[in-house]
Amino acid sequence: MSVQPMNPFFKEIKKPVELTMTGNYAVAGAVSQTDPDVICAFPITPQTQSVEGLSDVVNHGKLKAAFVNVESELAACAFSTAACAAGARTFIATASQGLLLMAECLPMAPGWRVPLTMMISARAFNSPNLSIWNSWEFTLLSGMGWNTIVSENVQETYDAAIIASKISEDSLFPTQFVHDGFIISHSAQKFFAIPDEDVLKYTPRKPRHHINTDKTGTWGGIVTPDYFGEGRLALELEKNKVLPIMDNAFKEFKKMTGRSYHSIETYNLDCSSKTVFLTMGSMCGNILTWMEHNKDVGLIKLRTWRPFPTEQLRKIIEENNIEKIIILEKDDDLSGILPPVGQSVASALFGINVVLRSLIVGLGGRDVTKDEIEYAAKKMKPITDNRGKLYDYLGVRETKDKMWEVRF
Amino acid sequence: MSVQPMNPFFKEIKKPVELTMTGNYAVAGAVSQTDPDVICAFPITPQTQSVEGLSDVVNHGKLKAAFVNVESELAACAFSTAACAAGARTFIATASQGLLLMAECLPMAPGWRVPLTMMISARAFNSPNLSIWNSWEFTLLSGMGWNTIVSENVQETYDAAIIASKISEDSLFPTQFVHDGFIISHSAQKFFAIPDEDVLKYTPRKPRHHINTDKTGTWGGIVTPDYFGEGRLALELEKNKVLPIMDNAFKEFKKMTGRSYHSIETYNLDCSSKTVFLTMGSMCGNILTWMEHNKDVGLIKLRTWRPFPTEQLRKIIEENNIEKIIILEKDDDLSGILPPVGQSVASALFGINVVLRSLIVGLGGRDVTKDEIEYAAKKMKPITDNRGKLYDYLGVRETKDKMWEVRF
Amino acid sequence: MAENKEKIPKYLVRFHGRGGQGAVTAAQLCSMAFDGPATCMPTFGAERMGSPVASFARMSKDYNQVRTNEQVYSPQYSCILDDTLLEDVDCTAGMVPGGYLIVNTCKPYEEIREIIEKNNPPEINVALIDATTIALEYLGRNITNTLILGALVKVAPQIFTLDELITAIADQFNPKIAQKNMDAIKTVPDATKIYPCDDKVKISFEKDYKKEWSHIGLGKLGAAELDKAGVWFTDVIDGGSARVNTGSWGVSYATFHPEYCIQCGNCVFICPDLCIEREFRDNKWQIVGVDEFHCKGCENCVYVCPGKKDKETGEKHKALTMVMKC
Amino acid sequence: MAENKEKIPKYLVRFHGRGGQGAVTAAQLCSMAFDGPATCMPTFGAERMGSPVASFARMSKDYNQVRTNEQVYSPQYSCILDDTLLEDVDCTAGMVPGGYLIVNTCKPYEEIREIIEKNNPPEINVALIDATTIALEYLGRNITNTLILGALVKVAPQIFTLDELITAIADQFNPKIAQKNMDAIKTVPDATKIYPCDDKVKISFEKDYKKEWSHIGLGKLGAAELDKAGVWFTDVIDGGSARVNTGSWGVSYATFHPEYCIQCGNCVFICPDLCIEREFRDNKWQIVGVDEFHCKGCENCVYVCPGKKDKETGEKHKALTMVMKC
Repeated sequence: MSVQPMNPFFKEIKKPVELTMTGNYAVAGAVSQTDPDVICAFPITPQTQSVEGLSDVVNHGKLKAAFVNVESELAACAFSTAACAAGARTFIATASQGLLLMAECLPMAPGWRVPLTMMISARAFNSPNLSIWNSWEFTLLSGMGWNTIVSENVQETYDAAIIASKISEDSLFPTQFVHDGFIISHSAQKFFAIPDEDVLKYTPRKPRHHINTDKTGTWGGIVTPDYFGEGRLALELEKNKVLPIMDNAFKEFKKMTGRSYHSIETYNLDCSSKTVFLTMGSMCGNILTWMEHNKDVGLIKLRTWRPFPTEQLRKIIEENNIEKIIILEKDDDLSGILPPVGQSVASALFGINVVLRSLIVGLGGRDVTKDEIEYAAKKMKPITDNRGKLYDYLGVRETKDKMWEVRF
Repeated sequence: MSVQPMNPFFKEIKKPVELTMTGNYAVAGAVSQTDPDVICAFPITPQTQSVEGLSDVVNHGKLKAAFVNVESELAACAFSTAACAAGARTFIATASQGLLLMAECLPMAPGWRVPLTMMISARAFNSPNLSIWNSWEFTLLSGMGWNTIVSENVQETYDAAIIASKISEDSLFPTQFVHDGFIISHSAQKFFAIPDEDVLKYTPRKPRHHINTDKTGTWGGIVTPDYFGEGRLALELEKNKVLPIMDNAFKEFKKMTGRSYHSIETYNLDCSSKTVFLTMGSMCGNILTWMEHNKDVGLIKLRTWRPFPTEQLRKIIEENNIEKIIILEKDDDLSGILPPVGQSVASALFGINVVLRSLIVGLGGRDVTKDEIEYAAKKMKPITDNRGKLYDYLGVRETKDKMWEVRF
Repeated sequence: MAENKEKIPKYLVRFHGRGGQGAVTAAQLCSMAFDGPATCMPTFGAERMGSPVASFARMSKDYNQVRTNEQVYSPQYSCILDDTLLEDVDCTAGMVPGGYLIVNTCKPYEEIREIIEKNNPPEINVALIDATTIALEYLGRNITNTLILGALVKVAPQIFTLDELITAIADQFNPKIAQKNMDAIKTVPDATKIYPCDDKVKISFEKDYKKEWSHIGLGKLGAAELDKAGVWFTDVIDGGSARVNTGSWGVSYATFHPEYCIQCGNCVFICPDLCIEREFRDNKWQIVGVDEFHCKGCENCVYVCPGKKDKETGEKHKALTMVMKC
Repeated sequence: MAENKEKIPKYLVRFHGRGGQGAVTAAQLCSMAFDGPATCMPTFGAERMGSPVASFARMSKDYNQVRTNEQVYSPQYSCILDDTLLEDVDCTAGMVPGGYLIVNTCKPYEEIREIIEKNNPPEINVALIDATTIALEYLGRNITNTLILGALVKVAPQIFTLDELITAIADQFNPKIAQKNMDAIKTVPDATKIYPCDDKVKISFEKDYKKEWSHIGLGKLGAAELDKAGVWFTDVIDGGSARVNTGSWGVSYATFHPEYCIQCGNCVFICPDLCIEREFRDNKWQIVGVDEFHCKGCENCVYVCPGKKDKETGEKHKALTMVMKC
């Protein structure tokens, strides 16, 4: 190959350095810096280069890790969960139908408190048609108990790979970090890489429970109705500690790099209209560039999707007297209620006096442009209550020559 | 076998007859009456007898159907979806990890408008421990686009097997019908069976699009970003027609049997406390028996889980001036927001002035008794707003000798 | 809870048995025999042949009384298919005062009473029947579920009659088995002996005697005490079945006769519970006996044992035979 | 939209090429060469060797200007790696008036102008360079992405300099390839010819010229028109690639010389596009030609052809050879 994308990570990175790489290769670099013991994933567009990049670093010799090929995503998830349960720092990556194929295995890592780290290059799932492009499939499986953080751009997804590894091991819950497939995975952007030594200091290996022959036990064995609920409550109680653990990981990351992250980040909330967009991932950049010329709306950017930062969001809405929320989300679910992000926000804000609408955009790789953002802001202006349908599709054709008109 | 559970369905049922059977065998009987062409499922507790029962009827010769054994639930779902897409009336059944293993295949049937019918004997999934007993795993995968109805007892699950077949074919969306695993699947109850001829008249075979060599086409082929969103909106527009289709199926069912079903059923809503329980499935029976002695609360029983009957629920709450809703649900999701049923209800009722709490009960087969119902009603009395955490676990031990106390 | 004096009675019956003895079918026969709304269900334990199981029937002419899908926590009637269970399980738990404990046993009343008194039961009547002997005679197997129902009819004829029970049996079983059961059941009324309690204690068919949170398993580890969710380390919880006395589950157990053993090893491989004991002697593993603590009496070893001719008599004898416990 | 006069300029560049020509790498090199925040991305089409692809670079000293992850809809510079694309794709779509269309071509300006006028472009400058000839000479392959960037430097030196571009190339490629590219790129400024538009038209580096909903694909079937979601019946949509002129994608195509063919069939099996034509003659299938409408010029058939000795000269000749189009 004439182009050697992983070249910067073949040698020790000794000081902060600016690189230009695609999201997937940047993640591969970051993961290699966290010194994983096991990498096991099945290739699927648009996740593939993240694992290819890691295979380059392993092949080159810089990273000493077991690079394990398996026959499917289900096998990848099972193998990774077991490897991680046995004590290995383990990385896995997937997207779309690959994530769905893992579904049978996904609940085990949270249940057994296995600190697996997974990259998702978010992509549509195959309904009604196969699409290799971006949607938010990951919101469909949000109830599995994984921590989930979402990144806006290449810098964030590079950083997220490192932060996620720390969150997993500090919380003993597996962590997914998500970027928008193609839009970020295949976009080359400038970003700053962190020195190897700093990454290793930030993600130290800590003693944790793991499968071994000295302290034997049964992992996930059958329990009668006398214990199952108690096990779930035990998980919930531990899960309640995750948001503070994330806050701490963000704080220490800032100390190391100067880059400041939070579970929720806000922009221009004291705007005149008291109206905010709420979304995640790459669309935040689109909205922020648009806001350069449109100062009368704000933005709430969710970095942490799971556990959902309920209390923080309530506080932000109430303290800033936000009156209207326009959710933009790249998913839907044909359920007759709000789509996934809307459902989470409505649950978090239930009983708060705020007007809310959710707009489904950008499915299957459709670009989200200033047209959608402008339309949404304009459409929201006359809305003053929560009557009628609270969601609709935006930026799609009704017929050959006619845009679908949002009805609410 | 000295006991022959499927005996009543070996011969033609000519007039309404009272039988005593378990939920699973009753379903097997009902499905045999709808004259399916293909039965394909992988056995998993507590679903197994439904398929075993059907194999008895096929083996006996009463039912002429292809009974197809496969190696896993994923294969069962793929085979069934394809068989149904090819025009066969097809039945499938599963539970728990089996449903999760189908996840990769579940989106296709709604996407391709394939009227598959699936029974779910609801069971916990394996996190943290394996449990073969009842929880609501199906709420975890509610975003797949399947119609879903839930039954309280053996009569209802027998009827649901027949109604679901009609809903699937009338709406051209696949339909799941759910009963609580063990509690209903393994409980023998008295129920009335419908004459074969009436069932066949109720579920006529209608012409529909299907794979054939006369009108060729591509099913679920790849589309670029130019079409994917349009395909999803097309599904949504068709999905909006499902609730009226269900209403019609219930209406025709009442004409045939006298048994009256609705997407939402209500009891005692003009109670003095203006407080209602909201739940699904077998717990409705528990609450109704308890309400015999407790006349100051009401019950909202959700029969239709997907599509969620949003408008109906809003109307019921507003017209009856309901002030408080106590949701009881047999699922959780460690997400930091309301558990699945709570999320759906909060989304449906967002902006309505009602106090809402969700209590997680009965996980992994823990019985839900009058103790939980009484505790919930009592706990709700002083609550007057939606501040703080809106959900908690109920009916579990905190320590050996101490019940977990609900904190909200 | 508000008391409703006009209440239509509800009948709550609990069956205790071991996997394979037909406790679940017994509850189902109740539901079928009762003329009115009725449900029944098993406890939701993992059912293995021989392990303790329970099942419930709930019957009332008032549908709303039996619409609940709860298990039964305060039965008026508790029927015990296997008297060894009285030692392992509190078969009187939650019973309604003035209710009946019906036990299949060949033991005398005093001995049974002594066992159940350990659990401080409420004031209850006891009915005893040696159903095993009847079952072995009529059915050829120790399946006593229909016979215990015959005893239930004797003590509570208001729930359903013997005729109604026999109709239910005819519906549920294949004709041959049904006929044997119907023949056997007719001997039950005479064979059932009743030991009544204080007749001032009036049985209630309306009140609920369930102790609050009695279904929660208090005494077992709670959420805050589980080490790592889903992981049961062996220093916290005893793993394995070493301590579970499955040998108490059966009516018989296997015993070993070394003089007829040819050391073929068939029994070692067939035993589902690893009960065939071996020792390493003379440079090889040799069968030396049976682990009676775990033998559930399945007889598989007996079936596969080829046996050996007795040197003196020339008759063939098996090296493993069954011994009855009672 | 409010206009901000103090705006820091943003540079928007679009590349049109065919899969394998390096359009994506070209955009990435822009991002690397630019001294400041920059992003670049491909269009998200399924990229096959030879199929039309586009990529974008967005650069500005003001981070907020380039924070968006949208594709580029109104470039100031549109760079065409393969002039055959001008016929298939509107390469001037959305262009900023006063911007530059840079084309790799050996055709005269008038001919190029005539082609692009069909799409009614805004007032734009045109720069032409025969990069293919340079590439074949210096690199030995028709990969012209770095050369077109050299032309971009000539028309827009304010974005990045030739030195900055050369540094980016050195970072991105392995040393041998990088050196060849750097040697070639130095010849570009002289080889680039500029055809300016009316100089009263002032290029804007702030305004957005995107036409509303231009990214939605109006003209294609909408949600209400899809027959059954997910099912594309062939009476609604033409299936297959029969009508797609993939033969226009390459710079060369294969041609068949029957006199050197031994009918081994290697070419039939290796061709990824089923372009080797056969006829049923004399009771067997015989290779008779090449489907030029679909041949993308991959040369695989040439590599596997064993060829045959010429009867007269004794020299070995292949039955398939490549023919250049230009």
